[in-house]
Amino acid sequence: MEAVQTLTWSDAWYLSPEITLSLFAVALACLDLFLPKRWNRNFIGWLTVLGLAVAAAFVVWLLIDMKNAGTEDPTAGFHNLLGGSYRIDDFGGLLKLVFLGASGFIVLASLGSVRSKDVPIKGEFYYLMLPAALGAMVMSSSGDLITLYVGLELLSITTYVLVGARKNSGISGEAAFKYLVTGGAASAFILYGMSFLYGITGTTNIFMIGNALGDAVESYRALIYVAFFLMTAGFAMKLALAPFHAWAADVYQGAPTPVTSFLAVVSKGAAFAMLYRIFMNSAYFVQDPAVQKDLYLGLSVLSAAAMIVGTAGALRQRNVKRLLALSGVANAGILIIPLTLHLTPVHTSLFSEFVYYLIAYAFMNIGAFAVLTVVARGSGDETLSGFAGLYHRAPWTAAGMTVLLCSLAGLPVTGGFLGKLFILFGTVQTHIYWLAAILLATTVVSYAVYFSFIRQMYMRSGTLEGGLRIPFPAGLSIWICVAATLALGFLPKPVLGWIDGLFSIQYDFWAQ
Amino acid sequence: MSFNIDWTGEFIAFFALAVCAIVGAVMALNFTKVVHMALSLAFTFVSLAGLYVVLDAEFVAFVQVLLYVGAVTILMIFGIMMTKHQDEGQEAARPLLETLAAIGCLCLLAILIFAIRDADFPDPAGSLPADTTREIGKLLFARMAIPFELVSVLLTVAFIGAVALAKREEEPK
Amino acid sequence: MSSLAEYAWLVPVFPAAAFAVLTAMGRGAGRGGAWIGTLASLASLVLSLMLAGQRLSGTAVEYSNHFDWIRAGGFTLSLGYEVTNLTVLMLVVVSLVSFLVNLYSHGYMKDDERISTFFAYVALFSSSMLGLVLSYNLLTMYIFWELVGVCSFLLVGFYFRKPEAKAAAKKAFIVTRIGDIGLLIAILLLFWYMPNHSLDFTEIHNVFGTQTGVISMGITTLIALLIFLGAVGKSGQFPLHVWLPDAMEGPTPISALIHAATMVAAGVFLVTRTFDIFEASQAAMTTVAVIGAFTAIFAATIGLAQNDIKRILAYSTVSQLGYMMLALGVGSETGAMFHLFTHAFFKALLFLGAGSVIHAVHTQDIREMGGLGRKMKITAGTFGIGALALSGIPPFAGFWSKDAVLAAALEANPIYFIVGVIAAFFTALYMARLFFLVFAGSPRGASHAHESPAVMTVPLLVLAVLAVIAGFVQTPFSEWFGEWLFPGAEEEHASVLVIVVSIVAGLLGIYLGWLIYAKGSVRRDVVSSRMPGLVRLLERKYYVDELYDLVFVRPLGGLGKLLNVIDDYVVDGAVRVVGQSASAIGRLNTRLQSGQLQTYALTALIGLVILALAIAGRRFW
Amino acid sequence: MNMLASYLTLAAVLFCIGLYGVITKRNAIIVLLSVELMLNAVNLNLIAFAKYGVQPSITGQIFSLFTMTVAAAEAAVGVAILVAVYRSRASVNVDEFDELRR
Amino acid sequence: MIEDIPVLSLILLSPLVGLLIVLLLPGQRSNWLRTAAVVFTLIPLALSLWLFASFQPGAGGAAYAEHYTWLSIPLNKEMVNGGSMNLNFDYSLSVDGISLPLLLLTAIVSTMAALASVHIRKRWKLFYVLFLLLETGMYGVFLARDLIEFFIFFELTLIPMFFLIGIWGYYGREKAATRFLVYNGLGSAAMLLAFLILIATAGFTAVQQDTGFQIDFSGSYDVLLKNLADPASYANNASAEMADLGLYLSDSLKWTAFVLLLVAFGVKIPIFPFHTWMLRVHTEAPPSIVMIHSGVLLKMGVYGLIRFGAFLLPAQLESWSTAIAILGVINILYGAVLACVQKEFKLVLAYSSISHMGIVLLGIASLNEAGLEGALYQSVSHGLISALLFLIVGSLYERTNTTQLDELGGLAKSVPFLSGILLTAGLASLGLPGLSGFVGEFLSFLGLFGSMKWITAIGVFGILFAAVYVLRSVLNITYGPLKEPFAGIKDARFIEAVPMVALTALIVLLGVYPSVLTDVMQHGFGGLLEQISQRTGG
Repeated sequence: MEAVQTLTWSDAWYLSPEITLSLFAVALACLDLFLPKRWNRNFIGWLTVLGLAVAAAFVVWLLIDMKNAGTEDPTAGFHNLLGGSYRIDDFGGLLKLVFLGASGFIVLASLGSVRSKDVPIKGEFYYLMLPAALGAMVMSSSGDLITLYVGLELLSITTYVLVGARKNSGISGEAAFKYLVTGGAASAFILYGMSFLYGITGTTNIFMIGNALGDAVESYRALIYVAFFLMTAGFAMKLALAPFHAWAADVYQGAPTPVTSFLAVVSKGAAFAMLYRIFMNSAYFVQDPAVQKDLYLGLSVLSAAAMIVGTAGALRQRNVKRLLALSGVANAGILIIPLTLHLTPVHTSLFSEFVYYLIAYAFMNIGAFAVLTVVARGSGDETLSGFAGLYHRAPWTAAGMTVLLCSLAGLPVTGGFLGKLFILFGTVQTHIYWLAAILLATTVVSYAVYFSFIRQMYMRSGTLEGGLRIPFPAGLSIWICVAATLALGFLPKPVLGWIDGLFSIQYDFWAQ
Repeated sequence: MSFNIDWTGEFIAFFALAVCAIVGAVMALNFTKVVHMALSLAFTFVSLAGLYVVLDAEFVAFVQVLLYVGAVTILMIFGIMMTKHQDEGQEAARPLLETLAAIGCLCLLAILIFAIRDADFPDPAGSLPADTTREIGKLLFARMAIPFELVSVLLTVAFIGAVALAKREEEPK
Repeated sequence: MSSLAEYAWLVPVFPAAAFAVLTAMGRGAGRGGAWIGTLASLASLVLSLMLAGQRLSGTAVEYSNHFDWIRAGGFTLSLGYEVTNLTVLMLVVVSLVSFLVNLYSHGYMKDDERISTFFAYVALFSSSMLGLVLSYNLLTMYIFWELVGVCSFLLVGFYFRKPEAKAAAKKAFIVTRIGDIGLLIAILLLFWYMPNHSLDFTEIHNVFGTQTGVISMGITTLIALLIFLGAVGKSGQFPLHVWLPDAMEGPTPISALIHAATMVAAGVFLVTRTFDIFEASQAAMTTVAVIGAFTAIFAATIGLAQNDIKRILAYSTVSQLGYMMLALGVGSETGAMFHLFTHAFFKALLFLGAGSVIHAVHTQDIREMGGLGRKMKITAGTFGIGALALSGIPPFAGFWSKDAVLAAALEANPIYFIVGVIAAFFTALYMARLFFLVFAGSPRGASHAHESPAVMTVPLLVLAVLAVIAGFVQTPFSEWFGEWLFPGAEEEHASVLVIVVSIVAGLLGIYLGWLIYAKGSVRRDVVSSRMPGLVRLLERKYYVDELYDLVFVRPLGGLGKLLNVIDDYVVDGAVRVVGQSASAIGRLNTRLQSGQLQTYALTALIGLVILALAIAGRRFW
Repeated sequence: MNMLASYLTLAAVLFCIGLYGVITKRNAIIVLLSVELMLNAVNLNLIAFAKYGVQPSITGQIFSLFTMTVAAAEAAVGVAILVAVYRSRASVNVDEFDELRR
Repeated sequence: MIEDIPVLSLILLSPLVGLLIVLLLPGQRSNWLRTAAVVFTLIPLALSLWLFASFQPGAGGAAYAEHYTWLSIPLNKEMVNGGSMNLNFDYSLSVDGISLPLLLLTAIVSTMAALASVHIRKRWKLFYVLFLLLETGMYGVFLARDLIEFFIFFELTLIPMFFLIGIWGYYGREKAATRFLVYNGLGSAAMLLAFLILIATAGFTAVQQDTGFQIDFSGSYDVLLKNLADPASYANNASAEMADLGLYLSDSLKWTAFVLLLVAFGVKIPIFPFHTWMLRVHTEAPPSIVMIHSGVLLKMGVYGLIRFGAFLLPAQLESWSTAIAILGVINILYGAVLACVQKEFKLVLAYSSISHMGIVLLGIASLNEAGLEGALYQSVSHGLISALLFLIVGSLYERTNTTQLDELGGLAKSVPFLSGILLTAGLASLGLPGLSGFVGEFLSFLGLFGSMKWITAIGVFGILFAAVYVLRSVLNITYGPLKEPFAGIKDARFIEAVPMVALTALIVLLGVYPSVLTDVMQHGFGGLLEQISQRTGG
């Protein structure tokens, strides 16, 4: 064991985003506690957005800083803290940006549209987003199973509370309980798998695990399978991959809509971050090709199942949140595809594929949920028929929603389309045609799902008269999401170029 | 592998405690009164603490007793009290669910045991440091500082969250 | 003065222009529009006659001209026209009859509100028909071939409100199209087998007439038979004759123009045009002869039992076309063209006469007519001339041409000859029946009949004159016509036997008809009382229509319905199954979503076990 | 059969019992406790590996400490949620938590 | 002069400009909106006519080809030994003898459909916005020279179509719209997979640089054409090592791509048994949209099959030509027989479209100049004819409120003009010489007959059935006794008559003077045939 290494002030600089979030969280908690009850808690929401923005600024700063450092010496492009238990690199940095941005938009969209009647604990509701985002950030930045686990639980426990935030509604509590039990069991599975991984390799540092696994396969073939399958199962539950997905619809339905979109985007993204870290650093190094192939095959199968079940399930769903939950199942299946593709000399861009689609997915989902929030707020109806005649009531919102839906459906020219296209190109480059076929087929079937919204919005006449009132922050975030979705479709170059400029498998996944 | 069991002291201790743990767990599933279940599980937790001692993890064992027996189980019993149970004992059977769950769990168990037996564990290449508690402390503040700090955030959040959720809201007029 | 032939393309263009003008003017043209059509056809006639005059002078060489219609890389498809003695002959016939019918129609159609449409159609028909005869290759001919078909369709269905007219028009088009398919395939075959993908008649003549062996016998026969199929359809030969009698639902002038004189003869013209192909294949020749002979007698017998004046004439047309085919089948182009030439005049005459009658009595059933000879002297006289010509009584035109056909038939095979003579007998018989029932005796039905106006009778007179004199161009004594038309072709010389037998058959038929229908010395039901089945068979036209209905129409309808079911339930059903299977997975998922958390957990557990066993298990099995 | 395998087997048994409990027990609190049992099984695994693993190290124990802490927090939140649910449902039977369905 | 103007971009973008203008106009002024839409369909029409008139095969210049790199996506570079790798998406437009006629067809049919949209009675603004978007998509399809670009435009036509069917259609519109979307989506998905396979294995240029290979993947049609025409060179270019990496289009992949393309375009064309979706569209969509659908959208399948099937994978097409011909014959006869028994006029037309597209397949299967020209010609001609037919259907439906054959009858009496045009269109549809339908059919049959006599001969019988179903339905509508309810209906208004007369005139023009198109097409196919003979010969 190396010499005792403690945190230093220079490390604090690397941890600045995390520290910012923690400080904001604590400060806002105190503020909420001591301020009179009758004050509207919206300003806490604004402060939450501020905190997220500040953290994001730090992340960007760090990314740029390290990129500059990395140009001379690639090994300076990342930074290990405390013997690798925490790792500041471009993988984490990019994902943190996604998480912070997504959380920011979610809070923004919820400002003005979340009512105290629904969410009595409005203060908590806003500032608990901070520790949740913190958990997600930790998950994307960990180099150690323990840190990963703690980050995961920080995120999970916070979201358990957030899901239950509609205290007056029985379904919110039910959803929270279901989420808690599922999440707890999933954690147990992940942990159980991790414990075997630790047992086999004698370390919890994922880089060292990778090194050790190379030789371990001789003696522990079955245990390696068990370890990874248990973790896969746990992550599949967290990610809601079929057949581990059934909780998602219930929980999404019961949770307050902003939390639903947080679950759909940030929680999912963070679980992906963790999965990518673990698989890229450990499973990839299993020396037995058959075993290695099987581990990835397990993910592929789950991905396929998720795409099929998610899409088909959404076909028959009328409740929009459940529908989007199932769409999230299918999208999780898609997001996992890049990971399952082999790295070959012609295909190394799995991270760009993943993160690009994740960004697109984040925008389109947040946008869709934001629209749902305002629509449901107007009609009190969270089913598809709540969208009936939306075009007549709010043509621009309907148009924006149409763009988001096209993106979800993967129709050109949107971020969702290009994201899927890159992933597809990856599958084709690595000759995994069956997965490509399933991706395409389910995408097409999903047209029927997403266009059922369009049918409602444009082809039915709703019962409600008059316009739709859209609070400014919600409208803002909807339009930012729509604009971003379109921009990602038309001009993906800046984003992709940036990712490509920053990210390198060699240094951001593997190098210690 | 064969069953040529080496009846060392450790094994005897292990065997006794393992039996206790399993019995506690199994009984917990079989009791009809919720309180009994909880207590039976507490018994399992205690047995596990004993096993930790056998495994040279005294500090962990201590924490186990403190946390599980002292906190979690009590918390659960509080929970049981707060949610007033009058309906235990009349659980309608769900045979299909139970059968399938049993089959599933047994399959999983079989897989796990197969994997464990399939593994070829070498002799340990070293041994634990003598004073594990001190080592734990050192490590917690050095390499594990970040998760440690995070756990503090986590506990705060859990605390706030639990309070926020459990406290009764005054009805909005 | 060879320059005139270069303008031969104008002949069809005049009526085409008339059609365009009339169509553009729409119904507003009214009766004035009718004169546009008539003038155009007059122009065509004049030009045709000038062309003929030039060719008769014997100095003109054959002239042809063409342009590239479609260029497709390695080859081109061209259209063009050709001026030969044969085409000029046809031009004259077509434009003459067309002009006369135009004239006649001024009277016949004067009360119809769609008169300008009528004249537009007629003009389009004239144009197409003239184009057809001028064609220099098969493709051009096919194009006009189809166009005349469509004009025929339009005109048959002219009284579109009548359901019968609608059905007849449809039938006319569809039945002839069966033949057209044959012709089309023949063209495709020729295209790919001919050297240089040529479809010119000249090339065809060269290849099949002189370079025998370039194209194998089997293909030659096939091509010939397919072309013949086209001719069968157009010329109403058995078994595709069924449309022609029904086509009589059209206005009578149309029956005269299209379904007697010109279009139906196009089949004969086609075979004549491609005669080298037929001559190269004995099998094809035999087929043509047999079909022709059979049709001749077959239609004649049906004609005996019909009561509709136009239908009798229609079956007579079918029968006479059979003669022409017979002539071709036995190798006598001259006979066929000669009969076509004369038939055009006398059959047009007969139809126009019938039209005059119908115009007067407003019925077509000969049982309701009678004694019209007194009231309609011109009509009766000219009709009588036509009937005599058709019956083959000298010195009328039909005698000479039928004689030529029979002579050729005798030369080839006595059986053809015998069949021809019997058919001639029947022809005379049914014409006698027709004539006597209509014009002789006492009026039976409508009695307000009166002679038609001059605009209708003048064409009748002109045609009557032609029906008398047209036959003299080719007699056993002077074969000028054959020489002029097909220089170098060997022709059989009519023997006395043929002349005598055919005159006897004709006179016998007329005499018998006179006995039965005019004098009444033989009872009319002499046959029907003895052999009611036979009469019925004839009345029902040998049940050919019913047979077609049973063999083609119904099965096709049944097939359609069957396919409809298949399309709905199998093809679309498969699509629905696919859709529903997606739905079914969705439903399965919905079933799973029972709200029971523990069911979810159980599903996950089972999923994990299966996943692990399926993927990892196989490595340890 | 060495000691490590015995511990691991015991952990596996406990894990599966916990899992069975999660799936079959009706009472929400027992379900929560069953989750805790699963986590305990993991802890046993970790600690056994810490002693008998390839490289004995204290990390396993630390890991288990974190697990316990987190599990306790989770239990607290769980009970809080249950209390909240109980207020609106007057029941803690998991199979009655099915308002969210289909 | 024309060479220097980016005509293609102008054609592509002018509907978009129109779209913006329509967006700015007040929504209640249907006349303003329609006028704007018509004007902005006329602009591309004028431009494409100009292009057509001045078309010089083989000439370069902005008028004929535009090429910009839209995106250059860096693929991770670290693992190709020192080299780099990009995925390029191009904005690349071009016309040749194959796309120009279809481009013109699109412009004509769009204009006519815009005029015919007088029947649209509600939500004009949205209608014209979507209409113009659809038009852009169609131009894009025929102009695009980049596979991804092509796909994007191909998909772009789906979305507006979904709306147009779903909002302005008849009773079963929503189902029809969804089915249209999903069914065609599946086709497009197959196409995308095929495209990606082609791109990933053959659509790249590899340039040796100091640091290693620079590999540029792109959907560029020209690159693919070059690489596929000369497999040896592109594999060598990338060195054997590259081939080991899967950068080589193996035969089995070629087959996969080919079959996928066949399915993709088979859905669009549609080839039996993928036709059922289009029946619904034909019956449920508003007539002016069916004009576009039947007139242009189906032709995108033909175009795709020729452009990507025949040009990129001729060997595969050739070895399957018999199968395609048989499919074509099935299409012809199946569609025709079914058209004979339908009770609803729009369904007759739908099945007749299937039958006619079978003829197109025959032409493609022939793989010779006559056949391919015939296929393309038939496409254009069918586009015009079916546009005309549905134009009439729209006008008739507006007057009679039914398209059931047994409810109609004798309309020639009350609406002679419409009936006359209907009859003309019907005759064109059954392949009457002198009208455009004949030329395409004849050329297709002619082409295929050279190689597959029996199959063609069977296919020819389709024209018999065509006569049956056309006459049956058209005569049922126009002939016979006039049905009572229709005694008072009025003949076509001027605004309706204009597109009808224009289309009829075009049909006649193409029937009488086909060289106007074939001369242009001829240049499109020249290279292909050389390729085929080379490749199959060597």
